[in-house]
Amino acid sequence: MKEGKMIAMLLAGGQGSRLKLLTKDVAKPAVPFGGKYRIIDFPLSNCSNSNIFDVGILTQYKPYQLNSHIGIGSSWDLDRPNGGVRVLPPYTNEQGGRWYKGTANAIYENLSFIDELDPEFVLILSGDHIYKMDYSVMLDFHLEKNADVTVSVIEVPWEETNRFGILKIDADQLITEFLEKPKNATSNLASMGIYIFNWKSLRDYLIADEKNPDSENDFGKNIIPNMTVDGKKMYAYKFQGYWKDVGTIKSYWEANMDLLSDENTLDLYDRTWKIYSKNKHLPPHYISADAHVKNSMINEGCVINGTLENAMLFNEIHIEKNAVVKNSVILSGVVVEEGASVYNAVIMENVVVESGTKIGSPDSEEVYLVSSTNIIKS
Amino acid sequence: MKEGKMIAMLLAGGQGSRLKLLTKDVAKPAVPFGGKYRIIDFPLSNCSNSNIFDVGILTQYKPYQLNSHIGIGSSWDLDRPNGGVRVLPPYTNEQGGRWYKGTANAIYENLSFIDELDPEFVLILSGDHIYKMDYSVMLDFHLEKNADVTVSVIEVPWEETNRFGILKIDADQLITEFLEKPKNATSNLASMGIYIFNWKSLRDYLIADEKNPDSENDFGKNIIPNMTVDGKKMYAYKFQGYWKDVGTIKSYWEANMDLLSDENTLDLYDRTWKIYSKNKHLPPHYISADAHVKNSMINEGCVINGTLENAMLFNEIHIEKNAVVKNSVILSGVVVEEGASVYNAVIMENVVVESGTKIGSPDSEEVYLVSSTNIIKS
Amino acid sequence: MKNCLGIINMSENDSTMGALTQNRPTAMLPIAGRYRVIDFVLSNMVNSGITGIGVFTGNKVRSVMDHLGSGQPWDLDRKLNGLFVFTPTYDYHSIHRKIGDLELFFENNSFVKYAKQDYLLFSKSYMLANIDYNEAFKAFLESGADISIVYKKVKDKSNAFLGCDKIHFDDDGVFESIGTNLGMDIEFNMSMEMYFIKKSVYFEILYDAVEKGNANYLKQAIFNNLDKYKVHTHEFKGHVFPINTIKNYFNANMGILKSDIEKDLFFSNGHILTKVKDEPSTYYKQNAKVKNSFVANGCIIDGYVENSIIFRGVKIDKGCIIRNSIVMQKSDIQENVHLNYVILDKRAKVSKGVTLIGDPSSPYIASKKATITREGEQ
Amino acid sequence: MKNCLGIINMSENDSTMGALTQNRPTAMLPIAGRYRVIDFVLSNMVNSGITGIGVFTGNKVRSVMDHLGSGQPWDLDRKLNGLFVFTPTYDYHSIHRKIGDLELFFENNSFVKYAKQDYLLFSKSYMLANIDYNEAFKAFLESGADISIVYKKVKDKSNAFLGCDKIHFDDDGVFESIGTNLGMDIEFNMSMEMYFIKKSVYFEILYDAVEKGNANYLKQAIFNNLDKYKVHTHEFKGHVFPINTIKNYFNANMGILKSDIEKDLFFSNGHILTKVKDEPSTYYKQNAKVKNSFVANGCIIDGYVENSIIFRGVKIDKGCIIRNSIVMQKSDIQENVHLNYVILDKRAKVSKGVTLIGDPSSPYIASKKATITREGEQ
Repeated sequence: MKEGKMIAMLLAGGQGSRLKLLTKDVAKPAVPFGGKYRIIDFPLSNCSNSNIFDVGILTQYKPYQLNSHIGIGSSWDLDRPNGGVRVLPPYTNEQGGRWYKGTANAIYENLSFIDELDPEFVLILSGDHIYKMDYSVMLDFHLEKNADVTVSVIEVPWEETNRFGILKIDADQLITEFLEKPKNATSNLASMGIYIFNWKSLRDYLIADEKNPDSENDFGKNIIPNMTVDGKKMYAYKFQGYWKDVGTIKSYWEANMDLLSDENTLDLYDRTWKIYSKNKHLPPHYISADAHVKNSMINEGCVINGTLENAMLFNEIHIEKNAVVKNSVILSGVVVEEGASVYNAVIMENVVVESGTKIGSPDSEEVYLVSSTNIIKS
Repeated sequence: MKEGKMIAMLLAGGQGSRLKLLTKDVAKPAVPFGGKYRIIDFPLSNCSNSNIFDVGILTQYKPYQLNSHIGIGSSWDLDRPNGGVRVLPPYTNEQGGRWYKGTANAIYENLSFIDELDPEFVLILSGDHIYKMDYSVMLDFHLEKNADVTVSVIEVPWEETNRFGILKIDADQLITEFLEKPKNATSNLASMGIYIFNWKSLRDYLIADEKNPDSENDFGKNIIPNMTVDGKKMYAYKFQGYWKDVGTIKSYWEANMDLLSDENTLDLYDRTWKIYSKNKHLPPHYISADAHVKNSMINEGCVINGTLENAMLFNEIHIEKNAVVKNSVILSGVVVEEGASVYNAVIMENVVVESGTKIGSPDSEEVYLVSSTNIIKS
Repeated sequence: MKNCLGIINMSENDSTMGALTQNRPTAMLPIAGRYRVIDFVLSNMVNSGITGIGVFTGNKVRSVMDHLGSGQPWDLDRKLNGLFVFTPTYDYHSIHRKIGDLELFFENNSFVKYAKQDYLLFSKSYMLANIDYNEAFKAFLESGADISIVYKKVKDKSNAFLGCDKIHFDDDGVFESIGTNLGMDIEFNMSMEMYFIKKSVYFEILYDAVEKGNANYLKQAIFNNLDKYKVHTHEFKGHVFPINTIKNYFNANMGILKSDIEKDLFFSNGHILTKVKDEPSTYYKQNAKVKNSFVANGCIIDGYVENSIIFRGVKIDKGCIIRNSIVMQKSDIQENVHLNYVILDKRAKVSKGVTLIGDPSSPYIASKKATITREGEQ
Repeated sequence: MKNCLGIINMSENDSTMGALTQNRPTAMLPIAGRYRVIDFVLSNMVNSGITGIGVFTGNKVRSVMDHLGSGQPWDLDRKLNGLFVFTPTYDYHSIHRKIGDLELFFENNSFVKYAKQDYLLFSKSYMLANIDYNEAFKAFLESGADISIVYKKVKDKSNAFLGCDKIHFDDDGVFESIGTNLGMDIEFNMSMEMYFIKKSVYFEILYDAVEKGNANYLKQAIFNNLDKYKVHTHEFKGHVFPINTIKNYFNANMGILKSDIEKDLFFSNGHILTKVKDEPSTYYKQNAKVKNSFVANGCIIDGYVENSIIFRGVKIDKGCIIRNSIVMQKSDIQENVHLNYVILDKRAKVSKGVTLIGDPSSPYIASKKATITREGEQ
């Protein structure tokens, strides 16, 4: 009855080990970002705003905070009585427990989940990227091209092509070649790890792939190349807009600082495409007569008595008198005591930066990651 | 602020292998019961009716149908924005994946979940039993006795004492002895596997138990005996009412038939203690002019043209003309074709009992479990 | 259907419905064992993929609010789109009774204005049917018309559809005019009072009517303007029951006892959704004898029931003979009661030994919560 | 507090609130940057463990329905207990304006009658405070009294609390009488219009008043009967702000800028809960300069702000000077606007260069959705 249904499967199992302490207790999709979000809020909000209300989240690594963040999905309007958001960890059967072996295997292990939802299309997403995208427009493109697979791509700087899966396309946007992290790329269109598959066809490939003991059970490495070999019609959908993979501490810090820049293209204030997150029921923040606040973002429950410049503050942060925070990201619950100064840093949750402490320097480009036990230079 | 908070941890990992085909695809707590329920609906409804709105469900074996049944918990009013029902499967961390080793270990692995909810009391439940119980009354007893642990107990027939954990108590209901499946019992008070612990104290025991490599990490075998040794104050709360562990096909069939008996004490029609379940949005059932229906329960979406006596029908079942169903449990989607007869049987989901087939006999006491491929005598 | 906003208009003529609509609008009348009249049109819209629905109520607001709540049973409890209920406002400074629904639509025109959808589907609730709007919507879009009216070819020998809207076509089968059925023809084209309208055309009609002051009802305003616009019509071929008189209400319920009509109404284009009440299955006791009846869950039946519709939670004691009757939810029928051609409204109680007999053309109606006792008894 | 039903009575005198309550009751007035007045009493009840709450509205119903919805933000969206909203009904056959709230309580007395709770907590919404009712309830139960009144000892030099209820004690400190404050004493005991009543006593008072016809308001009925019952009083020691005049509303907002009051109001007995709006953090741009202000999320601020309360989603352009003002949600303040002692209601728009200056005793009020442009400009 309903128009060709699309469900989303969101791969949120990544450990993100290059983010170091930030992912010590949480999976990468649960890493806080942009003053009040976690990274996974972006793809989840995109789904909700694109009218996709069936979302499976494949977790594996330290899912506890992620589970607690997602809850029943009400923040993203994904708390539907049927369908809605569903967290899908690995499970046991008669043969014992099995962990997900790769991205494709994670989907394979949940065949029965998808079959019950009975979709025509499956959208594969990653929980690692920050961007705003209307997946229904990508589906329109997929339908228009009558494609077997559509891969969302973005132009990356030529010097970074060796970090990505690169695609070559013809004039009709049909994909002609697939190169994993090429040294001398002849295209700068990078795969964003976002795929639309026709479910019936993907289902067959997943079953075949699972039977192949040599496969790494990965979309980029196995499924897509196999489909290419079979001559399936694969199209590239060109995405334009802000897109960032925050793979390292430095790029994490940069992505946060991007939001404070005049040239920022990730508009969080657009009411037609809100990014949703779990709400904390905190009062507004308070800025005292002693404070100086400039070019900064501040979330609820903060009390500011010191100086902020180019600062991204999460919630319930206290900046005491004569404390200085510049070019920094301050996670929830941090206290920067009187006279302390923080430059070019990411301060982790609930850290107390004691009176007189100096972190970083206005003259250095280095970025510091500060936990209650450690300071890591990046 | 709120009165001493109690949360529930529901152990729903059991495979229930003696239930044979009934648990081929689902864990025992997900086995259908009583015309429209699954077994786990009983403890979940008890929680909701007892005003316990924080429930962790520990799953392990084939959780898919269980997850899909529980959804976001809305059926039991457990879809709370904070707390509410949360399914807790095993997870991975830096050391790789770990399956729950025992009942106590399952709770241990979720220490951080419980700590975040910060309860004063933890109620341990099993997802395997059918009963109605107000846990808040048991908590009142626990508080009144100032107990460290309260164990819910029920009188069982003396000849069955060797199947249960048996407790001896003094006049004040203090537990004096604990015997696991004793041969010559001197008490017939059996543990129902329902415990109230003071969380702080349980927490310490779980941590100690985890460190002991020889422990089976089980409440009945390790935690409770260790507490006994330490002289903790353990009380027995005597439960009166219907309570059934449906461990075998025969007892499963009997428990369903119990509901059709005049002496039935499990009142499903009590509006002050409703048993909730997932709703299917089906129309009422239809009984035609050709039907004969006596002493039976029928759920929504059924169409009855044949004869029913002492029959427990789930939903969307078609009983055709001149078909006879007696002393049987018919699960959802079954068709009993014209002229077929079914006696003393449990017919599994979506089985078609073809025209002319005879299952069981009015003269035999044997119970048959019928799937689309198999008939098992019990 | 994403591009179509649903609008359900409850301004229906209740005056021919007697005691049944004393405290509720026709839309809220219980029907078919477990539904309310409005469930059909609401479910039709939702099942057709409409995600934004506005309900414009009359003055009897409370039962509407109780039933619809946040829209959760219809999956309309959403952040974007979902269910919006508009109730009349009262200006106590210049109190006067407003006639018609036009003012309510005008007051709330920003709801329609700011909706993203370009098309509107207006529907009354009283035409009971299971209809897939996709087909009609597609035909409307392809026709390029401004307005489309859904109609049904009916044969009305008994003048049951007096007062319904009647559509006339010219010799080429093109829409010519719409008027009121006075019963001149046995066969005629009955408007189902479901209109698709282009949003821009809707505003032209609404503003024109308000400025000219020549209409009190939206329908009137549309009819006044039909000659200005291109009007398309769409024939619906399923079963339709207008619930506009007590007799039609009675016949609609009885009609459901025919299995082809039941299938058509409940299954043809998706399930009918309604508020969940968590009732157990219905229990037929030793003396039960039920023929050609539609029985909802939660009943306990020990008497004789024939050609009847039994709602949820009804109790029928032994010795009762219930024929050709509609018994609404939670009614309590005690021993040896005889009913024939009776409508018992919700929670009615009929004491031992009472006999009530109505006529098919004019059933006996016991109002909500009535207690009927044999004269001289308590 | 499970044994206590909460009842919030919105029948408040709005006549002294001017344009602020033209289309909303006082209970729905935005306050403190992101709340509505009613959020405080609702959150207090919920935080104290009350799970069943009835809200009795006045005639301005729509904003109440919009804000409260199904009660989800307060975790009151429940199957048992939860939130119930009662609106006045209108009988159009004998239309007359009803005076007072007594009839509304009487009409809906079955809500109270069938509730399981034995005690009632009646509260108006206009007394802003963060109060733990457990303490007061416990004292009431221990006192054995029939009624308990919560009061606050106030010093009122400026006659701000004229018209509030004033409690008198006899020389032994026992409750003697209650009357209306005309400002005779600077120090007096102000009733907070929060009453605990035994359910049975409530019905005695209600029925007595209806039969005698000597009261239009529930409060009147209670006062008429105080001499018949044992009355207990409980002193509340936290901060209280009655929101009954524009000046008091203004002062309450400004009071929050004092950090001890802010802590007391927002944190002392649990968080204040309100409807979630999914706003990003507030962005302070290059030219922002903010002093002693309380700022909610979703704002973009590039001007000077001092001693002000800024609600959600407000835009303040560069060159603006905002002092001693309350700016409600989504207001848009363009370049070079000067405001001093101004209240901008929701979505007000102040065009470039406008200067508005009110007085602390009588602030300038711009009504909801007002657009203020310099004369002669567009």
